[in-house]
Amino acid sequence: MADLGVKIHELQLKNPVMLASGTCGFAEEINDFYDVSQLGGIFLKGTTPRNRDGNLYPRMAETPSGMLNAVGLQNKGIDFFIENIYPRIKDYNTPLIVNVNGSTVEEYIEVTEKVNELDKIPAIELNISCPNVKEGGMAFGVTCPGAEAVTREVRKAYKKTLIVKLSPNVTDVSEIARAVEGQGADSVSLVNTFVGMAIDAETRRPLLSTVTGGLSGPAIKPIALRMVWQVAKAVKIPVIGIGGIMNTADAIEFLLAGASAVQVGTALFKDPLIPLQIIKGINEYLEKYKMESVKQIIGGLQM
Amino acid sequence: MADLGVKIHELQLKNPVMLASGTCGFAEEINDFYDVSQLGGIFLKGTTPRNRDGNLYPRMAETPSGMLNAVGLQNKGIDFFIENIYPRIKDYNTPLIVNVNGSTVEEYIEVTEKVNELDKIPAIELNISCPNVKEGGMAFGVTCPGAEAVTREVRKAYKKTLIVKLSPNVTDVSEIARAVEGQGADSVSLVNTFVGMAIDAETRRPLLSTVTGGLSGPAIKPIALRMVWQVAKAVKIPVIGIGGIMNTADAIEFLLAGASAVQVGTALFKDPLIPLQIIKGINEYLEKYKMESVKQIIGGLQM
Amino acid sequence: MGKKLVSDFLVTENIALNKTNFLIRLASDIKLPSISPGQFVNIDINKSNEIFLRRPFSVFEVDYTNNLLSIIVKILGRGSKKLTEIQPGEKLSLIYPLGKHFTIPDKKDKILAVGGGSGLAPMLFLARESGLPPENVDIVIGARSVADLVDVDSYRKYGNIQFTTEDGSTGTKGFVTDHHLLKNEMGKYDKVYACGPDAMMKAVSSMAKKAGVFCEVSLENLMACGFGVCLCCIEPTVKGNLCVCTEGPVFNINDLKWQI
Amino acid sequence: MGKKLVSDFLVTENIALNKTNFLIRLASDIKLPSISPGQFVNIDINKSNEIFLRRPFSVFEVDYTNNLLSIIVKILGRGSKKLTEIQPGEKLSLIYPLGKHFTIPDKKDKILAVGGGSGLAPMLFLARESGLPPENVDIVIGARSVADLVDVDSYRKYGNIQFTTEDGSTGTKGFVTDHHLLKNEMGKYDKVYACGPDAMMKAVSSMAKKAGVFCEVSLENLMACGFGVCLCCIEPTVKGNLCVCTEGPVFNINDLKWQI
Ligand SMILES: Cc1cc2nc3c(=O)[nH]c(=O)nc-3n(C[C@H](O)[C@H](O)[C@H](O)COP(=O)(O)OP(=O)(O)OC[C@H]3O[C@@H](n4cnc5c(N)ncnc54)[C@H](O)[C@@H]3O)c2cc1C
Ligand SMILES: Cc1cc2nc3c(=O)[nH]c(=O)nc-3n(C[C@H](O)[C@H](O)[C@H](O)COP(=O)(O)OP(=O)(O)OC[C@H]3O[C@@H](n4cnc5c(N)ncnc54)[C@H](O)[C@@H]3O)c2cc1C
Ligand SMILES: Cc1cc2nc3c(=O)[nH]c(=O)nc-3n(C[C@H](O)[C@H](O)[C@H](O)COP(=O)(O)O)c2cc1C
Ligand SMILES: Cc1cc2nc3c(=O)[nH]c(=O)nc-3n(C[C@H](O)[C@H](O)[C@H](O)COP(=O)(O)O)c2cc1C
Ligand code: FES
Ligand code: FES
Repeated sequence: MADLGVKIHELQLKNPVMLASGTCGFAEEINDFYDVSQLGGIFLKGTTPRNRDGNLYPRMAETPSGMLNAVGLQNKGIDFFIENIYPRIKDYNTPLIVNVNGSTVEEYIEVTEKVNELDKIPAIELNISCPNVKEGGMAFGVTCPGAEAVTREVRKAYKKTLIVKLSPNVTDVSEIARAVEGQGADSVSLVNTFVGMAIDAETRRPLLSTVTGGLSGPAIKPIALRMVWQVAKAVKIPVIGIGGIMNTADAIEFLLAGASAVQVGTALFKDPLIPLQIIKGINEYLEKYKMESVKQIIGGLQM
Repeated sequence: MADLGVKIHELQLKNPVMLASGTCGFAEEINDFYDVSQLGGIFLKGTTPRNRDGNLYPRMAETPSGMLNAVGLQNKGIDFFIENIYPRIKDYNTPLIVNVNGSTVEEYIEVTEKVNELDKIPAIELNISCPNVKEGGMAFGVTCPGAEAVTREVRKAYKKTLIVKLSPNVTDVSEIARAVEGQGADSVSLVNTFVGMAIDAETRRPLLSTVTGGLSGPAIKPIALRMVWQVAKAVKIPVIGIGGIMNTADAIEFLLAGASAVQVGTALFKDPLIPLQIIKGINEYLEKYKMESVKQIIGGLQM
Repeated sequence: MGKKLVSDFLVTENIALNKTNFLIRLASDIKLPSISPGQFVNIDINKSNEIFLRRPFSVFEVDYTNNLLSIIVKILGRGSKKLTEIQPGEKLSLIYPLGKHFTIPDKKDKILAVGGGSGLAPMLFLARESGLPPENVDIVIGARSVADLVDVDSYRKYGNIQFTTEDGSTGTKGFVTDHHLLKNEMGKYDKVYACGPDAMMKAVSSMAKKAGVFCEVSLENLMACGFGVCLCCIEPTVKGNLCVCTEGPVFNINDLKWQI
Repeated sequence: MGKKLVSDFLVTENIALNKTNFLIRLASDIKLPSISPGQFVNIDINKSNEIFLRRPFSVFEVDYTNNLLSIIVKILGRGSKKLTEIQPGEKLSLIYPLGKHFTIPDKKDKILAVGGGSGLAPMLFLARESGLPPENVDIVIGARSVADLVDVDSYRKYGNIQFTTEDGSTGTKGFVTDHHLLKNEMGKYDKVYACGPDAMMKAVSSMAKKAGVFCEVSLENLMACGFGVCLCCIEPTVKGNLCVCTEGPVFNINDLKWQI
């Protein structure tokens, strides 16, 4: 067995394969299939200060090699999480990361301060890239000043590993990555979903209640991979690669492009066992090429 | 037969289904399959002032529901076109549009001035969005000042219909659209390809000689459709929709989102007959819903 | 752990019931867990460029001895079409068992099960599993025309099966709600169940509500995951937005926010 | 117009020649145009989520009487694998005829055709169509091992067929270039043709060049369209970057920029 361990700032992962926020619930749903302690880490469903009902149905449309979602951060709020969910999941033997959301900087801080008190949450992922909410979310993530402002304030409120999740809906993602690095982010994760749209030609109506939604899945992989490669060259902090990862080869491509770890998202809907297959596959890959550690492939793209 | 005619500024099209630049050569290759006079129009392969060899092989990588290309505007230059190709194709009974490219504003003007003299070319498409060239191309298309500068100067040099082709690799495409409208563009076409990347996990090398390339095909359709919808709301000039159109429903979706016409690109590689099927399909759609003119569905999205 | 499974099934039969409905029988290598009427499976139809997500189908029959599970697929769009073209010998990946089942009737209950379109399978499964004497089970099946109906004779031993067709080509002419069991005898039932097109379920619910009878319906909201992680399949309820795939697909009509 | 076609073919046979090579025979509804050795077809393998573009395959045999066209498919990756799983009765869309053919030998020419891997089909097609007496046609087929070879006995009537295998399990041990016809008798041919892995074609080209013999090779560059519009398949030549799909796949080695 090769050494699959990687580190994201102070966060030690047993392997680089994690689950993406919003695609694995609060970990329990995946634990219904297998022991989640095998995973590198789990990014929990996006959480806001208070209950959010999310957007109206329909929230989903299938697209070629992908899907659009317009969930809109439906969640019961951070207090409900702390009281009802956290106690049930906190002893899963894998890092659980809270995905922090808000409509204002104050709201981000409110969630962050509460999570800061939770012993078993070793890191947060600051979601400044959700395209499905009217206020906050992506609005912060598409300009440097916006991204800097949230990161700066949240950094003050948070003592553990701070990961900032970037939006791909920008002209130059490495500029945003450098901006949040400058404000003390310990890591960046990318990409969140691309803003897309679907129409029913027969009814002449949008397929999503919100008209536009977030595109995810293999369709976006080539763009996500390019962005991860650009950002990994632009910043010194570790990068977490996300976007359309469906199998071992995809995950390895992101590692080669410079990601220290990856998140599997939409692929879970096709098959929640994919992350385990990827962990096994990375190990086989390392053994095939006689490498001792997964660190040997991170950023290992040959030019 | 319903009326399929649409107008792009002074350009009268017999139907709204055209072929995208770089995916239909110089029309002759498609004419080998069928009489191209059935088409709404043909956007010829990107042309520069002088011969360009383009990028090194490999220039192509298949992706989920799409492909990356890194052709890099290989062409023999505008003079070669005028002397050798134009005489052979000029009498095709469908609008032939030259896709104008350059590394500098001066180069764009150079090509434009020469095309301005060609009787049988009723319009140009200003490509400020090619992601596969080191100089010019997309560099102009991702900022308002850049887009404005080229458009302004080319507008001075060109008397007929000026279509500006926009890049999707931006934070706010409607801003760029408004900028070129402000400088006298008669129409905008979008989208060009998304910058993407592909890696061979086994060889650990990029699959394209240029590392990154342009993503096209159905994978990008949801994003392209959203951008067309946004731009159609933002400008008064006609919008031409492009991106992953594979069938009648796709084309109708773009029209509903506000496009006055569409271009079919990568789909031609799968089946060069697709545009004819779409023309037939749009007619059937109009008859099914008892509409007399295709204009009745342009921008007809029900919200 | 192990409450839900992802595994490959072998297609053993694919029988055309009529032009648009197909019975597909699937064999599992591993022992099937207990599955109840109303629960569903999520199937990977990985046969075409255009189909990315799985498609949910209600379980129709389970044979625990031979580890067989069957579904009835009605052709609606691209995925269901492809699925009905599958050949015996091919494999299908299923995620199962998913969702909550119908409330199993009490010993002496009189029940009415109303099915239409793709909602037939769970209604027949329920009739069979109810454990009630057939005279306590009324089943009304609605269709556009006799050509849309499937042969359910083998289910007559589990209940009294009635038909309605919109064109009157067999059974009562009209919608299921035009059937006299619904129009005149709703009050006699202890439990009413419905599965099928939205409009049908709402009409049945409304009649059950008026009659003050317990009524459960099975919703077919669009799903991405089927096991509760994506929050795409939600239905507004008195308890807020609930996931149809985990808190449903079976709902008591009193919990729904339907205007009925 | 009408020089190139897009049309559906019916799969009539799919014969495993060995573990990785399959002969697929396809029937056309419409009359086949004339097709020459070296030309190819571009096939839509629309059977999986992962395959988007068509895949090019050289024509192996054409039967104009029955409008049959066959290809030999070697499993290389996802697309070729899927293609070899096709069943008689299924349909495939082909774009054809594509590319330029080999220079047809003159009446009294002595020719050598060297094939390896997926390059076998056009070499056999050429031998057959050359119209030369068999004693004027030498064919050398290279493979890793006897298990990788396919049965070509029915082609012995068109020429003298020789084998090389890397492991010496049949024929000359080594690469095709180790065969005495290439090592010692290159000078006696009027025309040499090669199709197969790049390294093989380059080695053959280099020997032909040294011997001053006319030599054509058939390239297998990656293609997106196959009919000259995408400019993805280019090969650097003395005339600049040329499209392999329209200006090739057959090239005279003097036109290529190979370091040989
Ligand atoms: C819990 C559950 C149980 C089900 N049980 C059965 C069953 O036993 N038998 C059966 O035949 N079908 C059943 N269905 C419905 C079945 O899942 C859909 O018919 C199928 O997913 C349609 O896929 P498609 O690719 O054919 O349609 P698509 O090509 O994806 O869509 C065609 C059209 O149908 C609409 N559509 C697609 N899926 C649904 C849906 N679930 N509800 C409403 N509209 C939809 C689309 O918006 C589109 O307009 C069930 C659905 C659910 C959620
Ligand atoms: C003009 C022409 C004629 C051909 N004739 C034949 C024939 O008669 N019989 C036959 O078996 N094959 C032939 N080929 C090759 C055949 O097209 C490829 O093997 C096939 O496209 C591979 O598809 P895949 O999906 O199996 O591989 P993929 O899964 O797409 O790729 C697997 C690996 O092979 C590489 N690869 C894919 N295609 C090619 C290629 N064309 N050249 C080099 N590397 C490639 C990929 O980069 C990847 O590393 C021909 C190719 C051309 C261009
Ligand atoms: C249904 C759905 C819900 C999501 N919810 C969230 C969320 O709450 N917070 C977040 O940061 N990202 C969310 N995402 C984005 C994913 O975490 C991921 O960044 C994106 O889907 C791209 O990865 P993928 O292609 O592997 O899915 C969601 C994605 C999907 C599909
Ligand atoms: C191989 C290839 C070459 C292209 N060359 C050009 C070009 O020369 N000029 C241009 O404006 N766009 C070019 N494009 C972009 C297309 O015109 C089109 O904008 C894009 O591919 C999106 O549409 P599609 O998804 O239908 O292909 C090219 C695209 C491809 C795939
Ligand atoms: S379908 Fe994903 S939560 Fe129900
Ligand atoms: S493959 Fe498109 S030009 Fe040759």
